Amino acid sequence: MTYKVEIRWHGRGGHGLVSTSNLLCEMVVRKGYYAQSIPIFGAERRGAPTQVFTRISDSPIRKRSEIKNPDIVIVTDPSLFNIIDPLHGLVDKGIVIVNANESTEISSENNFKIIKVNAVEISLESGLTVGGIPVVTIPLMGALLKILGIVDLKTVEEVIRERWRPEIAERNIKALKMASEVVEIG
Amino acid sequence: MTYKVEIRWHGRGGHGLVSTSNLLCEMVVRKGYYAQSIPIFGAERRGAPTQVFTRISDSPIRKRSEIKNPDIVIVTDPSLFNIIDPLHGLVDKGIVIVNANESTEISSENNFKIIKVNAVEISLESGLTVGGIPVVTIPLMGALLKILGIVDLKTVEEVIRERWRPEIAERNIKALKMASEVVEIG
Amino acid sequence: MYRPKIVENLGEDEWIYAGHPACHGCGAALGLRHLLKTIGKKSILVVPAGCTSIIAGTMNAATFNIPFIHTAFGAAAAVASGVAEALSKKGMDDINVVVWAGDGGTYDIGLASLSGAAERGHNILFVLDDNEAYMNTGIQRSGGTPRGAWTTTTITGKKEEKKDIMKIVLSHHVPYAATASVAYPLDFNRKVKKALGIKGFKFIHLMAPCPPGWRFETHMTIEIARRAVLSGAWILMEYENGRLRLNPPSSNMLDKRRISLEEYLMMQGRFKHVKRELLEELKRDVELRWSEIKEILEKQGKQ
Amino acid sequence: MYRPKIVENLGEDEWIYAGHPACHGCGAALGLRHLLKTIGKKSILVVPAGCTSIIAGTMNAATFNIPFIHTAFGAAAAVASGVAEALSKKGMDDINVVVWAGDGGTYDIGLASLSGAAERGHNILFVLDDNEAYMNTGIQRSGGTPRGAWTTTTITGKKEEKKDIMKIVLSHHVPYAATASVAYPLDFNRKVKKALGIKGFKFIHLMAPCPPGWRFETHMTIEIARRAVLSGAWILMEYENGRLRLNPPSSNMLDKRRISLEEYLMMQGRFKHVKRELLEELKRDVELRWSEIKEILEKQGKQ
Amino acid sequence: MSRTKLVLTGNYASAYAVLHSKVEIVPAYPITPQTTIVEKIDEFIETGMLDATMVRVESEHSAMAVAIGASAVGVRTYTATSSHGLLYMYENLWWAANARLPIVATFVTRTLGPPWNIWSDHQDFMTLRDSGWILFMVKDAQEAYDLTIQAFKIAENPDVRLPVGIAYDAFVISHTAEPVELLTQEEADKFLPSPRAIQPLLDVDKPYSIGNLPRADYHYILRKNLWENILDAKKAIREVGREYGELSGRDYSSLVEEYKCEDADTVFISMGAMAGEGMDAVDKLRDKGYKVGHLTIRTYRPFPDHEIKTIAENAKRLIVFSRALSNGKGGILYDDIASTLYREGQRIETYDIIAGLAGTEVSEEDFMKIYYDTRSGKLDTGKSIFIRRGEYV
Amino acid sequence: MSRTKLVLTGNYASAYAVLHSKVEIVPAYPITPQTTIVEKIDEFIETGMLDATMVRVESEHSAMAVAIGASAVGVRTYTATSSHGLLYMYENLWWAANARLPIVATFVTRTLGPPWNIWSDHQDFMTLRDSGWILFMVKDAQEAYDLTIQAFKIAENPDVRLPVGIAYDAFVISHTAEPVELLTQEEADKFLPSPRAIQPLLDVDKPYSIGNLPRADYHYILRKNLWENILDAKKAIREVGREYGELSGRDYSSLVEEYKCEDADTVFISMGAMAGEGMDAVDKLRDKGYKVGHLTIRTYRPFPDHEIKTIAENAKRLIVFSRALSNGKGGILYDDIASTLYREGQRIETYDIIAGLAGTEVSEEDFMKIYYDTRSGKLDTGKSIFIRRGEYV
Amino acid sequence: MGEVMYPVTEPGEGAAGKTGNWRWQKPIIIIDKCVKCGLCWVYCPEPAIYLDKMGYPHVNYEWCKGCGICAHECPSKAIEMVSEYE
Amino acid sequence: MGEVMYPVTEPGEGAAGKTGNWRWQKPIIIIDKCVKCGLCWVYCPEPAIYLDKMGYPHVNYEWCKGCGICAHECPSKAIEMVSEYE
Ligand SMILES: Cc1ncc(C[n+]2csc(CCOP(=O)(O)OP(=O)(O)O)c2C)c(N)n1
Ligand SMILES: Cc1ncc(C[n+]2csc(CCOP(=O)(O)OP(=O)(O)O)c2C)c(N)n1
Ligand code: SF4
Ligand code: SF4
Ligand code: SF4
Ligand code: SF4
Ligand code: SF4
Ligand code: SF4
Ligand SMILES: [Mg+2]
Ligand SMILES: [Mg+2]
Repeated sequence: MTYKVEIRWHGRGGHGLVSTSNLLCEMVVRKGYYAQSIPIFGAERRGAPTQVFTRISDSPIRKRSEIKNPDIVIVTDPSLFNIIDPLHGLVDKGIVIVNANESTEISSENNFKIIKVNAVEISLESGLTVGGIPVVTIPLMGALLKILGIVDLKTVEEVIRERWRPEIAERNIKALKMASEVVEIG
Repeated sequence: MTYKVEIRWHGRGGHGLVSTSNLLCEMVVRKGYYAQSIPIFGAERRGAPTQVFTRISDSPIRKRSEIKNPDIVIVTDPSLFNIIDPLHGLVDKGIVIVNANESTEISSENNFKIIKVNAVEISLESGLTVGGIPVVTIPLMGALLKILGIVDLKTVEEVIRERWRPEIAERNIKALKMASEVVEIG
Repeated sequence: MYRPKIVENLGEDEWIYAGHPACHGCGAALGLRHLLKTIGKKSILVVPAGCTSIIAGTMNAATFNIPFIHTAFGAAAAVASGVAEALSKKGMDDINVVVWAGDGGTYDIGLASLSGAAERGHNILFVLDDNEAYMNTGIQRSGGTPRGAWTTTTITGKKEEKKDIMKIVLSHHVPYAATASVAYPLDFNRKVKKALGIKGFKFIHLMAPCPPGWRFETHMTIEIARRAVLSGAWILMEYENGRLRLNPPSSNMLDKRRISLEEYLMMQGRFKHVKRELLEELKRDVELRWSEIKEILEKQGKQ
Repeated sequence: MYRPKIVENLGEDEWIYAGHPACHGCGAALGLRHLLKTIGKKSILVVPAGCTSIIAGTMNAATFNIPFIHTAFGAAAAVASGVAEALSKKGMDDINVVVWAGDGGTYDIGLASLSGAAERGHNILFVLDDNEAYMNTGIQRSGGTPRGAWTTTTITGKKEEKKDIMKIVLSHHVPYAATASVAYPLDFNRKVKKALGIKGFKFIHLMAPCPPGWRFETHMTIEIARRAVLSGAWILMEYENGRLRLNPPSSNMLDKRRISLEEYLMMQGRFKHVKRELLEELKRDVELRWSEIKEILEKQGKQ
Repeated sequence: MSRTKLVLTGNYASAYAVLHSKVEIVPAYPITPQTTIVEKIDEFIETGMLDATMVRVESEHSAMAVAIGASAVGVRTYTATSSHGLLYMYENLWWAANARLPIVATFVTRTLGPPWNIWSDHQDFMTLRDSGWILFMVKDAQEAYDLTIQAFKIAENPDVRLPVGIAYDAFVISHTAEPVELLTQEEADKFLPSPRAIQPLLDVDKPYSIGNLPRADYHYILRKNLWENILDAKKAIREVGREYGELSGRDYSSLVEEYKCEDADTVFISMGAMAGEGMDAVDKLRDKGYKVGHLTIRTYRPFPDHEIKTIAENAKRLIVFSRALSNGKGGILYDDIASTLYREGQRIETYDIIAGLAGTEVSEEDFMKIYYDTRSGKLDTGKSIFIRRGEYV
Repeated sequence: MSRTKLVLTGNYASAYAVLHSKVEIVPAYPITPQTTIVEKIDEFIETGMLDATMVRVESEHSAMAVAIGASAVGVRTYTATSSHGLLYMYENLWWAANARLPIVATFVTRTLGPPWNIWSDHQDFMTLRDSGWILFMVKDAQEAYDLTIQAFKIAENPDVRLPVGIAYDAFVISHTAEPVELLTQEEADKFLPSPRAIQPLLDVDKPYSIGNLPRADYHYILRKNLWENILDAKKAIREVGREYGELSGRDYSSLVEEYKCEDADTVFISMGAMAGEGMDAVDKLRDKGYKVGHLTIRTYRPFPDHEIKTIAENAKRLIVFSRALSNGKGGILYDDIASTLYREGQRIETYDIIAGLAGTEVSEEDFMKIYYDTRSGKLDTGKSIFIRRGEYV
Repeated sequence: MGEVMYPVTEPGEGAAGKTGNWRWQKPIIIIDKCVKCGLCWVYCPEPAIYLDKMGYPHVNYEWCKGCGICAHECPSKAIEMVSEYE
Repeated sequence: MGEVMYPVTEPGEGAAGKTGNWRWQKPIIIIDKCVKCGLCWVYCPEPAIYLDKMGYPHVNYEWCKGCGICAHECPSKAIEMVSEYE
């Protein structure tokens, strides 16, 4: 049996997609998995739609092409649905993690599992903002981690504490925890 | 029957070897021959020993390697014999035209024909000097032309008059004529 | 139809299309907008590698509505020399040839070609778009980065001084050289117009703040550009045939009626780490520059 | 054993071997001889393409008896930066790193690297060997060729002015910059020594006439270099931390006790074609330079 | 201290290798996508982790010039560039090789303009293939780390003394984060002693001149000597690779990486980032019963002719992927291989596939498509075949 | 006005071609051995013979940059360089091709340093072989003149629009004086109308941007387009060559020059100055009864693969002389030919001879010696064989 | 024979797509407070502000990136920045 | 395995051969007129003048190129240039 997950992140320049995807890789690698985080670089500036790919596997990853058929799609901003189609190529029964509050309508004809995370609220509550703008990728990763279920909380905290000074680290941990609480598995 | 002459000039940087050899080519080309003038460029400055090659032929010349076995060697300065061996590779019964007065000893064990031209004197007499230094290559070419016998005086004068303003041209012509007079054919 | 005076003066024609890829609040984009308004459509714009390579748009759509050529990073002044000489050969001397180059493309890799073009005196307007670092590659130091500033290659602050590019250019005896700021578009507009009226190599040094590179919020671009001038750190001036003149508001600041340097520097993340001692030195540098200017003006006054 | 004072002062050790390939009467070769006498054997010499690439000798024998490296034409200041930083890393800061570059390698293709090294302030002495044209390739104009001079690419005389390289270098706030002349070897010697005693980027601009390039007879090299100074066309001076001082004999020439410019220019074939009008302009240029200097000195005096 | 495994981009992996190699001088000039290497090294230096001097030069020409000066004095020197930066330092790149200076550089491959394009192809890198630089191309961040450390050891080998370049693709390697196992500093020190041991060219105690005019005949011999040394460097590369393998568990004793080639009748040949896709395609095709293998050219100069010959002896079909063109001639890697086999008197069915120009992606699907089409005889062996995202163009 | 035959050096022949082509802008920077071209052009301009602007730039990088700017505006542009100058303008040389600018340049080949060396080999020229420049190498001053005029016509052909380089060897061609027959100005004008007729890229009436960021997929097509155009340029080269032949009596309708190849069992292949020696050797060997021929590669890019193939079909043995190396690989011209033949599925005895590096002379005797030694089986077909003045080294 | 393709582009709006989508805050002009000084128009880097016949400014939200310069520079505080997240 | 060869050269006299051969005129020092000022030594670019114990200058004709600078600079006209052609 092999374990392989392909994740595509949709966000905007400045949302911190790349570093969050890298952070995720750091965590799963700590647990013995292989992982890869591929940013797509273009001419875009802050605010423009952008993507990152994460591959996770229990065996070494050789390919580095773009992920065309992700298992999971993460969308940092529901307005992106108006500009692009974040769900293109998503596998059958694929998972969508989207930063949205309950009332936001995310329509899809397919049998995707849509998970809404109010990442803005969680970030603001955790004090996780940069220049006043909420860091939504961390709560989204929290939800993702819960779904993946391969990284224990201890490892999550460990990696985060290595990366940030205590005060910031705690805010991140708080946001991650809050997010993972809203996700139901099954 | 083919006509082919290979000439090697020995002189010093600043002696005007290259332009004289080119001038010679211009003259023989005017008479329907093919000709080629190859300078050897090195790091040398004025005064250092240097060489030029002239090939003359009645058919197109393709080769452009150095002349190793010249039919004729021209030496602009007898002191060059002390520094290098201007006669190396000269063909059997080859001709040496050297700027020297009668008393200068040019020794050679071979059966070369040595023609001494007092080019300094001729130049001085013709008023052919640059910055006080006599232009010895022109008298030497005069002797050479006489030996080659393929360029008539009219052509010589024509080419020279095209190249220089009248006053200088006449000096050159004078020197050429004087030199050709000292050479005996046979 | 009503139009404010400033709008009339700057003109309503736009030669830069909206929807371009510059960051929010980009000073360079604003500078380009006003530059193009002034030079108009009978102009050719020459731009070396830098943020403007991006701002210029993609192959889907070009941002500039005038003929435009990207050049190798060090080559802008030379490409423009070729453009200018070719136009002149075709009898089209009425077309403006304008270089718009970043500080990297001017102070550093492009310095020799700038100097060559200036020496030869081609009929070019060279506009230096100074955001004080290599922004397009992600904020590395350049010869135009000021002392003390953080960049990704001077994370403890740059040790060396900002090169005095104006002095370097003036050493070439160019007929016209000026400074400008995106906070003072009328002044910039007037200077560009004046430069275009003069034959030969002209130089305008435009200060254009960059929110991500200087680490400030996007709405502060003009505020910061203005404070640079009001604190005396950036001096609006022009040299015609070597003769210096200050322009307002700098012309009113000889007597030190200026805001403090902190009010300019400390609004920018790139200077946040600067310690008291260095700050004092930076202040002294500003004073020194002003006293030099005073001297030049006094000397000129005597003539 | 008797030795004249000047010999004692310059020192009898020679670090340049005779039998080198320079032309008869080469000013650069003489300059190199005195430079090496002064810097001595604990020095590394860095030289870009130019006549000195030839003078340096062949693979049969090297002319210089100190470690020497040829560099690409535009690269001398940068190679020297690397040498200096590497020595410093090895704790060998006592070794002098000296660039000797032609006018082409300084004013033109090498200007950006010169400027970069000066900005970064590496511990280098940069000596500009100015013979006012690209001699090694057969006398083409450079940014350092003076107005009016014939070269093979300005056969009717150069139209543009000689770049003011000293001003360009001084714009970089270097701790020491000076001019020198091969006719005044003691002055040159003293300046090199002084420069070596200062840490940072130092610059000496040496005028070194070239018989074939300037078209004069080989015995006139020193005479012409001297007349350049005595006519005021070439001014011996030094800037220490930006402060100017004139050196003898130029220091005695503020009051115009000079020989006429013709006595300098007209001995050289390259200026033979210069007409009255241009000559007057060239004279005015000289006067202008002197009046600038006078002003600077006066200003300094007041301080 | 035990080894750590970090998630690093290819560029950060290079920077860590520089750290562990105790490089002393780093002249550098930024260019996308090389920049983050230099930024990371700057961070190492400014935070005191690496005792090196960063020379923040004003152009790439000067970056390589500073490297030349520093390396001539005998200190360990590193720089990195890409694309237009590589072309701007081109003169000095040749200089470094001809002066026999053991500089190590990373070349992050990027498309040449105009139009401006920051994504990968191999055209920039290929301009160095004659120059005398030893050239590696790696396929992931781990190899970038491993080979950069080895590069210093190879470059400084007294029988080699040549500059070494490590190349990899823009973004898909330079900016892609993946796990990289690092040596401990002690291990690195043992493998690569510091400071650099070899005799400097510039030395006040031996006042030699570097680069004086030669006689042509002698210069010919110098050129021949470089030629021989770079061919002989294969030995040093293999030895260093073996030693590194013993230390790290990751063997580099071959110039190439063979993947399921033993019994393959068809072998893909590629280099750089696309190699992983090729190997994935091999697995897929093997699953379907096809005898396919993949050969990754890791050492590009000296060219692994012996290895190519061996592959061609056992296979029936070669499919060569070039990410760079010789305009007016053919795919560059194909021509390298074709001329090598011609020399050896071998000839098998060989396809010249041009893929990934200007940053277009090359994926497993491209490899598979080409495989099927060669099998079915749709493609011509003599021609350059252009494929772009699964379509012939 | 009737034609004149002058004794000119290769460099002066180039300058006359520039004069007769009514070039409008000449940016130039001196370097030995190119310098006398530019000096002569300067003389033409300053004495009023040529109505052109000389831009006396401060470096080669700027020389090509000025050419790019001028050519983009639509005027006829020429420059020349050598060796380190070529390398210093390298970035912009690629730029010119990618921007599709019909600049014409002369490259006088000269050995790369260090050590400094001013004599000929072809290493500098070979660095352009991928770039998209159409490349000629000529063997004498007459060809330099003829092909420079043709170059403008080829470059400006609406189906080509690529820069064209004409290369020849330092000194043995550049400074060797020989008879050159010149067209009259009227003839030249008829052949090559002035001013340049093609649409400029920079035009205030069509305000396009040149060089904007592309999508990778589109950029791939641009690259493919250049690739196709340079291959198709063979047609233009042949047509222009034929037309020039009709005008001048000197035919250039073939990409190569065959000399006694029809019935030859052994064919020497070389390019540039050494070709004449090769032909002389052919004559000598023919005198002795050997069936030998010589093929001169005049058009180097696009590569004359068809012509090579035809030769190889009829001969039994090819002896290829390369004056440049791909270090760590092989003689460059050999590899070009080997890969071409490999593509075609041909293989005959082929020798890789490395000669004339660093300015050493290649003479008739070298050709003869190699011929005899290949006949007697002394030499190995797979290896690069180094010969220097008649001796293997 | 392939026709020659050049790396050239015609000018037009939206080189970077609808840059209005990049916005995370939005300028709202309160016409009542506006004194028609034109400064918002002067300082918009896009440009995304146009003036109506009366001289009143309006924002073109298709292109406005929401930098906030107009609001900051407005002398009569007639422009308010409103979060796009609300 | 070929040993690595570097493009380096040891220093020594006569890089350009015996440059005395380049001479077309020759400096002759008339010791009687010499005042031992040392200027000929100072200004010789080769250098081809050496001083004896007494401080008198002598020419090393192996290297002297005959430029004539020494003669021109000698304040007491103690150096005469004589043509090598005589
Ligand atoms: C030869 C070369 N080197 C490096 C680069 C990479 N590069 C592109 S833009 C840039 C920085 C530009 O800085 P600046 O001129 O200040 O313009 P800005 O981006 O700040 O507008 C660099 C280093 C390049 N394109 N070409
Ligand atoms: C990149 C490059 N361009 C051109 C040259 C050719 N070149 C060698 S020396 C030289 C002129 C040097 O002039 P300058 O610096 O004034 O030194 P000088 O010869 O006058 O001593 C030139 C153009 C070169 N070697 N490299
Ligand atoms: S980085 Fe700065 S200069 Fe560049 S586009 Fe963004 S704001 Fe403008
Ligand atoms: S050309 Fe001039 S500078 Fe060069 S070696 Fe000769 S005299 Fe000296
Ligand atoms: S917020 Fe910025 S982009 Fe939008 S209209 Fe105001 S100034 Fe223009
Ligand atoms: S800046 Fe304010 S007051 Fe001025 S026009 Fe704009 S909205 Fe009106
Ligand atoms: S003639 Fe010239 S070279 Fe000879 S000794 Fe006198 S100064 Fe020296
Ligand atoms: S210059 Fe004249 S006086 Fe002085 S030492 Fe020489 S020979 Fe004697
Ligand atoms: Mg900038
Ligand atoms: Mg010079």
